[in-house]
Amino acid sequence: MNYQGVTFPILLMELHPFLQISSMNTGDPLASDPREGSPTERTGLMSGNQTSNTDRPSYRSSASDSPTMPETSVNANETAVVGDSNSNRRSRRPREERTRPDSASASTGEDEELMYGAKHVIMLFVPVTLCMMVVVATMSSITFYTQEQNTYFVYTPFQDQEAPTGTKLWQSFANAGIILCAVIVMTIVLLMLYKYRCYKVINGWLIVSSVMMLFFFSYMYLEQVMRAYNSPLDYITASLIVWNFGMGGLFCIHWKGPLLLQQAYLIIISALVALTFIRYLPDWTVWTVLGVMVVWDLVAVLCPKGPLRVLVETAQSRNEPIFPALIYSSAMVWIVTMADDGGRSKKKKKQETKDTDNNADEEDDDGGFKEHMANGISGHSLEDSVAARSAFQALGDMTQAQKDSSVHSSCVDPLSYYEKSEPQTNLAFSESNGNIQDEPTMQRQAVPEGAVGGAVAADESDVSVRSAKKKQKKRARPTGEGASAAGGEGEPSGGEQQRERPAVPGASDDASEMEEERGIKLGLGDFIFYSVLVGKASSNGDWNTTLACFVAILIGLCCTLLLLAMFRKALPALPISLTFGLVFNFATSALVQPFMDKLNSEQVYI
Amino acid sequence: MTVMEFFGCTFITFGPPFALFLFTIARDPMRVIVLMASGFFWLCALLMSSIVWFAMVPLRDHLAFGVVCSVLLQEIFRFLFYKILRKANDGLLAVSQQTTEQHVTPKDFSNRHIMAYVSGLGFGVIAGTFSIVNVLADMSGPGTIGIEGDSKYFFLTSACLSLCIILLHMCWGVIFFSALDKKQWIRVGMVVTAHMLFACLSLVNQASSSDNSEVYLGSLIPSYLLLFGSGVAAFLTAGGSLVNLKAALICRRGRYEIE
Amino acid sequence: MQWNSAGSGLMREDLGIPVFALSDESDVFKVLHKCFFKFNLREKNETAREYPLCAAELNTKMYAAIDTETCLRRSRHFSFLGKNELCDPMGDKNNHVTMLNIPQNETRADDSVIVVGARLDSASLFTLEYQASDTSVTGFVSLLAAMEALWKVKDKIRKTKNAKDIMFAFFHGEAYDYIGSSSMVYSMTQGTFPQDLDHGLHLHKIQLQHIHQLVELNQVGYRDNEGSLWLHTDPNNRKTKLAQIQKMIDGLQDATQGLNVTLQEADATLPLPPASSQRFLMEQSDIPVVVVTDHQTQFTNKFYNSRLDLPELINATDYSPDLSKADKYDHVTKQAELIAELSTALARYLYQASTGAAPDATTEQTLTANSSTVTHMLYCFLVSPNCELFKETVSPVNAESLKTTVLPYPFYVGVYSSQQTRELSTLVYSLMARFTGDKVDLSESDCKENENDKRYSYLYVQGTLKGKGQEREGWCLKSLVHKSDALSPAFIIDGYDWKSGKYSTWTESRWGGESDSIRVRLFLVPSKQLQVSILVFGIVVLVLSLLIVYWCSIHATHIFTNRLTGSGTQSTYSPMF
Amino acid sequence: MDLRRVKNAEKLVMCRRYYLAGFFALPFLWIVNSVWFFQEAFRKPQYTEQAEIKTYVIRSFIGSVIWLAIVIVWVTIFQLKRVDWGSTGDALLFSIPHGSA
Repeated sequence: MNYQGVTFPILLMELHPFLQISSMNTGDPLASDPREGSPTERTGLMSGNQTSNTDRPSYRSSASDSPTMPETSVNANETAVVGDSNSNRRSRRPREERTRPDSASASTGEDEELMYGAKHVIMLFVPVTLCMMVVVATMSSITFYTQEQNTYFVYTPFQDQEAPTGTKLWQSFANAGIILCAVIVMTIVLLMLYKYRCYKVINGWLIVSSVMMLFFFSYMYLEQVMRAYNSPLDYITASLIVWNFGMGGLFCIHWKGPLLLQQAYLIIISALVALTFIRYLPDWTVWTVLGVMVVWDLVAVLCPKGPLRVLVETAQSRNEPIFPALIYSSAMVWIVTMADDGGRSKKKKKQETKDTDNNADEEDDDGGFKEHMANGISGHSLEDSVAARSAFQALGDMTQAQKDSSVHSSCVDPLSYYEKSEPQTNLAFSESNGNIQDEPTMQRQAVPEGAVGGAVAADESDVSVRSAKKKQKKRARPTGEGASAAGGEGEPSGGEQQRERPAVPGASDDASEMEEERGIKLGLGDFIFYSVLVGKASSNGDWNTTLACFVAILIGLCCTLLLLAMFRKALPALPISLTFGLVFNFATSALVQPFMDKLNSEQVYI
Repeated sequence: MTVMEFFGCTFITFGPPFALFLFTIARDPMRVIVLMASGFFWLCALLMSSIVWFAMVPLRDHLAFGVVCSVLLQEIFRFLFYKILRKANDGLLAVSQQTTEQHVTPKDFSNRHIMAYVSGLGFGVIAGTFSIVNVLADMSGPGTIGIEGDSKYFFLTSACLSLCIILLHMCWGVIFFSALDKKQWIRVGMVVTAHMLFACLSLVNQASSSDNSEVYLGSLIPSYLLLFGSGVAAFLTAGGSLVNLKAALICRRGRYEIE
Repeated sequence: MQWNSAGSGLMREDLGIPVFALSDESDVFKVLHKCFFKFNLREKNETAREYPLCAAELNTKMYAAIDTETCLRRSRHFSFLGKNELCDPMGDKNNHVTMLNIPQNETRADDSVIVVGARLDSASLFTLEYQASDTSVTGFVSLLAAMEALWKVKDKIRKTKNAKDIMFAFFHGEAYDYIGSSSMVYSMTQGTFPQDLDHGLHLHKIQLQHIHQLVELNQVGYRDNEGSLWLHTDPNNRKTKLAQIQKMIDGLQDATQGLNVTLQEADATLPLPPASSQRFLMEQSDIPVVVVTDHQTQFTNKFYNSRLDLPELINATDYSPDLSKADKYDHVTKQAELIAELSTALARYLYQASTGAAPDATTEQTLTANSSTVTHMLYCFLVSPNCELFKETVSPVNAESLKTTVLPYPFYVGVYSSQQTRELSTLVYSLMARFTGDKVDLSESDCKENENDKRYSYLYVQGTLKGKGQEREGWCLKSLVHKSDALSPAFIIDGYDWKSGKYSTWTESRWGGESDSIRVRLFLVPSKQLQVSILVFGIVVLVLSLLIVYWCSIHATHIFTNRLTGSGTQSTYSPMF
Repeated sequence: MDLRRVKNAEKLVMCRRYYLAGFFALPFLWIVNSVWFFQEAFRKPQYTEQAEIKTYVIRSFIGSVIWLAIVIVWVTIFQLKRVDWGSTGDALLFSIPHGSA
């Protein structure tokens, strides 16, 4: 997959928009669109980062003592940024060329973002395309997902097939409204949970839900495929397949696994969720839901009282990293870890590496943290990200459970599972992206992410970006960091730590850069909704429509990235793409299709 | 149509573009994006033209009208795309000057032909796909077309013409853009005329039936002649020449390679 | 003894390919003129037409496989998306009516019930392509006619001291190994016949020992040249019950006096022809049985259980060409007359057998089957169900569907459903109610079964037209007519040994859903070489383009060497790279 | 994650876990393990944990091969024999074939 194929050193400047995107689209706990968690998580990152240098052993105390740290430190960097960055790049170039002849050099300004953005756009294109392909292929080959059915989500109470258009319309809107309400409710629940730190609960649900999803979805899907191709499979083999698939997923997503496999799993999962949406949402509702999502995305992200912002503010008012409380943000723990590692001797790390893996579940108490801080980095990021992911999923699951427990009749139950599993998946994705990256990346991301989190307050974001940039440049010079920039503190230590690592010496930096390259995040929510749109478009059997939607969505994605590159302001990723997609879907099927059909049948070319 | 026919036609239509994509575009993200974007512009053009066609209720059955409209619209959008591309281009040219080292992205922007070619191909691919994909999809099954009196060469011609238009768009892209760069309005006109010519030629196909498949030759041969012409023109525009070609042919492979 | 030598047993063949019958002429035209004549028909000297040739794709997706046992077992297979049924047992409803209404608290003496039976259904190769003029219709129509005639004198019979009860039974699903009769016999042995009730006032159980004799009407449409019918008996049965059987035969033959119908006793050595009675005898061999058919040895009907068993062939539609629809309906056909005569004879015999005394002159007059009713029934069952008789006899609920029906209702038993009854059975039921029931003055809503007297069934039918208008009177018919399940015991007895072959185990497979529905597609098949050449051409194009483009992308720097913008190395100026 | 970023001890832990987990009827993990750590085991310059990793990789490779063989054999047998097995065959069916034995 393209993901790790491209090996260019990356500058935070480019990373930034994507991060914003991801942050804007990887948090929403319910509507299968984790638009909510990550940004806040990253805010957490930021503050965690800023505060980390002051106090190693406990992030909380550290958080508490320097509320004004960010501004000061950032400004400090700001001045230093420009000249520094250039020189720094020069110093780095030779190495880059050695390792990668075709590697790009960097330069300042928007253009640079455009250029490097290109690579990242492609790196998003590929998985999105694959996800869409999976969905469309399934839609066109397995009738189960296209045929009329009468079982739907409990969210969509209105669904009589042969109602007059008017009725259908308001009903679909009602359904969409309900779903939206559910989304909002979840958001609030998320806030509540965050306020009263019930991490244990979260964790528990987490694992359960993700397990359920990995196994149940694959089971259902396998059954559909087998039925579609009318091939007799025996239970033994089937269960073996499902069991292996599920466990593989757990290992890769929640623990450690080959990047490629992780990505494959995430894509498959999001495709399955998308398919579930298509299958179990009434025809019209799908479209309205997509429309509503666009609006919601805009509101949640841009409106000054949008939930994201509220979360951020509460966190800041509480003057602590926002997400550690709520989600076990892998990134957050990293900060601590990094800071910590920066301070500690490698030996210490070595000792504790052994037990890194088993304290994945005890992050909720600060004790757990201390241990982690002491631990080896790479291991940590992962397991914490496990925790984090878990936290998210649990969240989705739990609240879902509360919501639905009363509602389901036994027959509907599986569906309720579906619902539950959506938020989890998405979250899983966003998190696991965290997982995909390794610590320096995260470290570096931390700041812009923070920016993202705070992006609602525009100026701050820009500032912190610069600081981030600076940090990255500084990697070459391990010393004296602590004094100069609080934000920068964790970073060089990360750098050192890499260099000190006994891994192949040459590789370490490339590696770190590769990691950066992978640092791009796109919420599973986007994958899902894009795929839903395309899949739905393909369900009427017209490939032109499908194609049009596909192109439109990708272009929309490009535009979003472009905009992000231009004004460094948090932007939602769904609106443009989905609007394009919807417009082109209806326009094509209504206007273009008759025209094209006539042309095709007459073999007239234009 | 039968499986063999299906794959045959698919290869015919998408073989060359695939090769082009594989060797000249896939490796550079910027080109891929430009390809996408140009495809998007073509879609917009198509949307416009079909709106026009739809609005003109009395003329709906006379395809000629719709065809002419859409050809013009396509060229207009090609022009718009050119404008936009150049805007981005100038911005990026500045960047690429700074960089002394070997790098793909700025290079692309410095060389207008590449983007011209890519966007042309983008137009072509999407146009070709739109014109063939449903034909391929609808006719899946054990049989072939013709029971309603259509020619048995329907698919073959469809595939060939789709390929033709893909390549034509590619050439036109190159010619068109460079013509605009150099403000050679005649060549711009030529492109438009060529496009119009091709479209009108394909109108001939309507007369085809099982009895007279020869009609197809009436549109195929000229179309490919046109393609040849445009190809040569584009080749020369892009700075190719017979001499170079010879040189390339005789030179031992790999001798001149930069990378 | 092979009864149906004309029969080819095609229906039991596994052809391995779907076979469609095109009854719609436009379809036939399409196949012939759009496809066959145009592309496939060979001239005499021509060896073969060259491609493209016309081909057809027949699509009938059936879910069941192997055998009933397997498909039922698999139907129970659970999956997340619920069970997926593969096949359903065949069956429908039997109809029966008794002359006397003996409640369960009174006694019903042994050998006190005369059973008169006929089959309702026939089998045929194609869905909705059923004609059963002789196979079953003649039989049950004459039985219905006899019933009507007999019920005219029901009071006489009912008043007669210890007159034998007479039960008219119509068996459904007989074409598939006697589903109806076997299930009736089974329920008799189980003591759940005629009504499976154990509380409230209901009819006294009828069990096998109650049966005094059994007269069955089989095909009676094709009489031989002297128009005689044959009375078949079972050799084993003769051994035990010779006297009674002889009595029955004589009675029947006497009853035909003065009527244009002759009943001859078939060769005593002959086995009993295929008939529902077989099931009764199988269970209890000492029931005297006589089967009335139109053949002594071979079936005279060459189209037994065939879609070609057409009314024309039994003179059931011998209309003069200029008849209007209404006239056709009223025109008394030859077959109708013959059947009426038979029914009269049967009615008289039954009267005599029940009361023990021959009917007096007046009764004999009343005991005459109405030939116009017979012809109406024949018309309605064989020509068009959309006829006055049915309109009068259906309940308002079914009136709508009746209006839209053009073809005769199928004589195929179909799959069993506890709720629904197929048209044929329903119509026979309501005809029976009409012939045997008495109109009570109840509104449609009140016309329902009485809670504390379950003996009677109530049926509300449209009734005759009021005067000239479209308004119909609407009758509430109170009668002793009852339905009973015609479902093979094999599906009732749990742990039934499917291999035993005791009962019918026919099931019908489920058919493809919307995704793979029943359809025929006509299309052309291109010649192999055309296909191959296209494929090869495609591959060549692909490979060539790959090579060329690759070559170009390598040499691009030298093929394209213009200098547009001045910076960088040569390679930056190729559009190809 | 990227192995190049992982300390050798870490690698060993991971490799071992994958290997051990494979015993719970998880041949897939073995396959992953053998592919994923192949480089580490055979292509990388010597380091202390390598030997152990190597053994794990080899074992999990063998294990996955064995599993694969078992599965293939079983599936073949089942597909050929299930009709003869009758009710047991059907009981084992995960998806009921329509219209075919």
